[in-house]
Amino acid sequence: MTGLRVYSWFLLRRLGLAALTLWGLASLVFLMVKLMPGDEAQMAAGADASAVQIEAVRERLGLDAPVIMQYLGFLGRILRGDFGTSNVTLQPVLSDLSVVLPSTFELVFFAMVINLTLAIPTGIVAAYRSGRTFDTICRIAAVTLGGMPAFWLALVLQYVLGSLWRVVPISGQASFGMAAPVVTGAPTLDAVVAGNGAAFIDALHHLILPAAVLAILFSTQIFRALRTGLLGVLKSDFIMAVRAKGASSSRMLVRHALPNSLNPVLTLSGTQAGAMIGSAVLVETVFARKGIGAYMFNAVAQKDTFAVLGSVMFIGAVVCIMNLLVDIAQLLVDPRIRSAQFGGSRA
Amino acid sequence: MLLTVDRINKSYSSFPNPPVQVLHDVSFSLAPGQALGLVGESGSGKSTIAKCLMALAAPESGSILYDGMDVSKARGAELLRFRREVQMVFQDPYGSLNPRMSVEELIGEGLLVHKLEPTAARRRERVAEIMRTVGLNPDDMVRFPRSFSGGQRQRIAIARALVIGPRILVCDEPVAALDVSVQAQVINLLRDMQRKLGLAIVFIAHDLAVVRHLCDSIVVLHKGRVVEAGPRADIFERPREAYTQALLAAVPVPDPEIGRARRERRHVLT
Amino acid sequence: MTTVSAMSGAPRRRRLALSPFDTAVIVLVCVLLLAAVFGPFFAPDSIYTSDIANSLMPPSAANWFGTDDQGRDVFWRLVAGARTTLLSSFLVVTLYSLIGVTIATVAAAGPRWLDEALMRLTDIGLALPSMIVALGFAAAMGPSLKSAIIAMAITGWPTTARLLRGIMRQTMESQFVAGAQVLGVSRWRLMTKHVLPNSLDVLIVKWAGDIGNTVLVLASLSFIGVGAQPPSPEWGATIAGARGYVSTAWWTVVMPGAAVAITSIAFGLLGDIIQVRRDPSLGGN
Amino acid sequence: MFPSKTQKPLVEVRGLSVDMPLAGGKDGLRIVDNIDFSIAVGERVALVGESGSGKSVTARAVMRLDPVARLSGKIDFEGRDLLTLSEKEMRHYRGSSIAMVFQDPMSFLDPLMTIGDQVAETLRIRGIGRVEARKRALSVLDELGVDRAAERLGSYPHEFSGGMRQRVVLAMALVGEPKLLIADEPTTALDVRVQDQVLDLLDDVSTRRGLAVLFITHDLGVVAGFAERVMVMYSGRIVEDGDVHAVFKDPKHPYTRGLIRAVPRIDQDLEELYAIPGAPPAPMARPAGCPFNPRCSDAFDRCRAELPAVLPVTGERVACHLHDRKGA
Repeated sequence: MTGLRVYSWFLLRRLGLAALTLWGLASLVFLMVKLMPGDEAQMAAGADASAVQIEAVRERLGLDAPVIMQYLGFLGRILRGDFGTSNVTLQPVLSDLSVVLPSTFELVFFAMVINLTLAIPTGIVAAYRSGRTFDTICRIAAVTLGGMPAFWLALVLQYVLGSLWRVVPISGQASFGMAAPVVTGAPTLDAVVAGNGAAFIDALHHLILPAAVLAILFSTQIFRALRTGLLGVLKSDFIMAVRAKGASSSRMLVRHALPNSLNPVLTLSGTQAGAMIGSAVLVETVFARKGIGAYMFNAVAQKDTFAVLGSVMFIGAVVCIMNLLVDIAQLLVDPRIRSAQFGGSRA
Repeated sequence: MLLTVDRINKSYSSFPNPPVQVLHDVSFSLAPGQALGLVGESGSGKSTIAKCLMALAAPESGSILYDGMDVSKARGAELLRFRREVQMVFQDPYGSLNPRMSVEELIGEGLLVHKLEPTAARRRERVAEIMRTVGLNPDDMVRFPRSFSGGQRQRIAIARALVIGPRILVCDEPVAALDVSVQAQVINLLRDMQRKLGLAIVFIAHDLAVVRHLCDSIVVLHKGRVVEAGPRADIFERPREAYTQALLAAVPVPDPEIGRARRERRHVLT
Repeated sequence: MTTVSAMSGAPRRRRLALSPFDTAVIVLVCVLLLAAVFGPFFAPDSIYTSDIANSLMPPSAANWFGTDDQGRDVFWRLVAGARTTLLSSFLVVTLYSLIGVTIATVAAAGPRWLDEALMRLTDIGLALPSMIVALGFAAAMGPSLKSAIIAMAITGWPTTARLLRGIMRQTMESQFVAGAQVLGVSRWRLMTKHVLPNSLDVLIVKWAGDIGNTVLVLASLSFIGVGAQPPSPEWGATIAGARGYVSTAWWTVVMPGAAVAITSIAFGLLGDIIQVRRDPSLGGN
Repeated sequence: MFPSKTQKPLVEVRGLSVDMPLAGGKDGLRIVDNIDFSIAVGERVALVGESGSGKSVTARAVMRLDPVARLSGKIDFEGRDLLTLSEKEMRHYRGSSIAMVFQDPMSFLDPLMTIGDQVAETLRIRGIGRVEARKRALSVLDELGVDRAAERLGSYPHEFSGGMRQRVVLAMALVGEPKLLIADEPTTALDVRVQDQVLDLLDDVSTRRGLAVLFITHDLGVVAGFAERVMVMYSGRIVEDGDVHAVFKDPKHPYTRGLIRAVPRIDQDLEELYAIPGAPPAPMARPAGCPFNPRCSDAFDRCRAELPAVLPVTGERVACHLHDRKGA
């Protein structure tokens, strides 16, 4: 069977690409380090380090060696999981992140759930009734919501829903005294682990607004991609063949048009997972939630550049893994992948 | 011989799939002023041959000699001479003309590229002249391809190829995309041009009937191999190979008696 | 031989009339552009000085959008900031479009290995969340508007490059390109006369949407603190500065945010209008 | 008046017009203009015309497949006017009473669904169980000569060759046991040998099942050995309709005559091929009078002023002033 060959080649290529992307990212971060104004050893050692300490750091980072050696050393440290050291907490960036990361994942996960449950049904209905009122409303809503700055939306909703109407908590991750003991770092998960229903509800209550704000922006993208994709597929010939069989509109849409337009949506949601971690920087700070975003925000504010760059490296790595997972999902969904990937060049 | 194709082989690889050989030792030749038909179904390799003939692709082995020059190795000035003397008309009249160029620019481009006419005024005269020759109204030269019908676009394409005075015209299924009622316009035009200009033509088609009215000799291709080659009369009246016979038998005839009889005969056989 | 005149054939594409909504969007974009160009000349000097006695005043006839914590007029600061925001966004989009077009053209015209290398580079760029990378660059170069612009320019090109290269490859597959090659046109003429003109119009659609998006990202970077720094009237920085006053003086936060949103939405809609005019089926009806 | 076999008509189309809405414009563009025709039970009819003549639009109109087309007139199918049915009632006819096969089999198959599921779908829609539907799909594929059909039910369209795909599309149409099959240029994208096989197959199936076929093509040569009756369409109107032998032997309309002469013959040597001058008019640029008059060598004044009516001429129907006693 050539099928297996093709599949394994596809996977190999994708794995290679992921590795390449990680390497590219590491190189970018190295470039960022080199772009920093001033003495790198001084920066790494912190503002009030003594001359001796600075020299020690210089020694440790190999900053006297030629740039190419520094680069290789940097790659080696990344491979060993050394993403740099924070000047503020004086901890390795990775261990700082491991504390706050579950909270961010929780936020992104819920945001993704809201994102897809919001965008996919509306996208389908809007495409099916394209040009009608529902479609027009959805399109205007998508453009309007998609054009709003997330952090501003967060501030305004926080003020209106939290301060004025008091529907949701203003900020934080749990009400005072309600939090379940920290096990994983993600409040909802911790509540589940502790078997504490009230804490779970409370954690969700704190989560809903930040997750929704994060989701809205992204779901406008999914909505548009799905609507455009569906409209394209609905115009295609085989849909007419399906109509000629006597299929109902719902069957046409769900059984035929939807599977054929899901691929770009899948790719997009993979990219979005990464971008969401990025946007968490904006949302977490506004809602005073723990997480990688808040960590980066503080690092920027305190000029803790190594913490920022370490976080950049880390988020990029997570995104690469996400993309790889999406690729594998695509492979499972589309039987044509081999013709799409490798066909074409035959005259 | 003006053009000699000698045992060319070509395969396409699309890793990780195993490479597919599309041409196997294909040979034929073309004399000055001759019209040669290359006939084959899809997958016969005829488009690949056209690409190799036009030096858009190189065969892996074997050679294509034009007027003493090895086509696939030609570079620089030599290639430019080849490009001026060997021209092509494509299948799709809707895709073969740049939609953003006027008819004058399209037809005049060859004159410009080969520096045959230095002034714009002279180029315009030459464009008008060739437009009249192929049956187009020179007043239309300011228009863009989208306002022409399929048959007229094919005339533009022929004018574009002929304006620089080539010796060989390679036609890749030039009427396959046209309506039956206008197909003959293009075939007749090609035939007129061949006679008037002493042009050699390589006419690539999947339909033997179309070829019959234009070509003196015919090469039948099947799965990348030359199955049978010979003068028109031999191929049509005395086909030797079973494949050629099958191809001939499958061409529809616009006569209900013959068509019905043929179908019934086959029913009896099977 | 008879002379045939071009009588029939495909009709010219009908021009779609502008709907009132479309007109409103275009007028809005023009107003924003006018504000960006001429606004700073009309803005009073007081918006650059502090007048604590007059701080956090609600909207009134004198101060349409109220005043901020320094007693500066919010409306005129927004008008003054329009130039910073729009000029920066235009600059960013122009810069990365140039990079994108160059990379796409080289990839499409160049040999196979170069194409492969450039596209893998683009894949890397596409895989990484551009805001995070821009944040990293801006933070490393030292937080400033200039850093943010440079960072966005070097992270924004991959989508343009990927899109354009795909379309150029498609264009290069078309018969008229083979026709030009057969005619013996030079590589340069092939790309500039045949391939690029038939590929570029997709960028016109993308351009307006990109401006809208860049306005957002720029404001976000400034809000985090790696873009424009206070007391710049740049909108993101203004919001960051006014964050603490949401509950006491909502206008200091709502107004600049609305400015960002309206600008981004207006350009987004402009992009939609252009796109629907190119392919009416996307608009429905 | 309507030459067909003596059997009762299966479909009777009366005064059918199709208008396509134009982007931005209020009034639509008339693609098909007031045509009449009928097809008897088990009859094989060819509808011949060039691109833009409205033949495919006519075919789609009979099944009401184009959601934006505006249809007027009457389409009687076994005594019911299809144009008065609700969309839901119409769905009942599609696939089970009237089925359709299309020009390019690849683009008319859902690339993400297996062949077996696609063929069985017509039955599944009508509530037939999975196992039964699969069984019947298999038997139709077998009947149409898809070898190793049982193994290939789970294959996807891209794994089939062109000729096999056309068989799959045909199976999709036949599995619902329709009474009328509309074939919209089913052989145009195929090589001559495959085209011949598909025609044999259609010939076979329609004889065996008593299936009426409306075969749409731009090439008169293709249908000569297949159809019993030929209808020639030009610029949205039927200009000639008659028995296949009569039409080929003695074409009444100058356009039909031109079309027959323009087919390149494999069995004759000709010095000069016949070509109809000019090109078919676009629907928005139809000339006044008979739409064929600018290309017609027999045209006279009346042709340039007055649209010829469809009139009976020796057992045929012809729309040409040459055959109108008043005008000749």
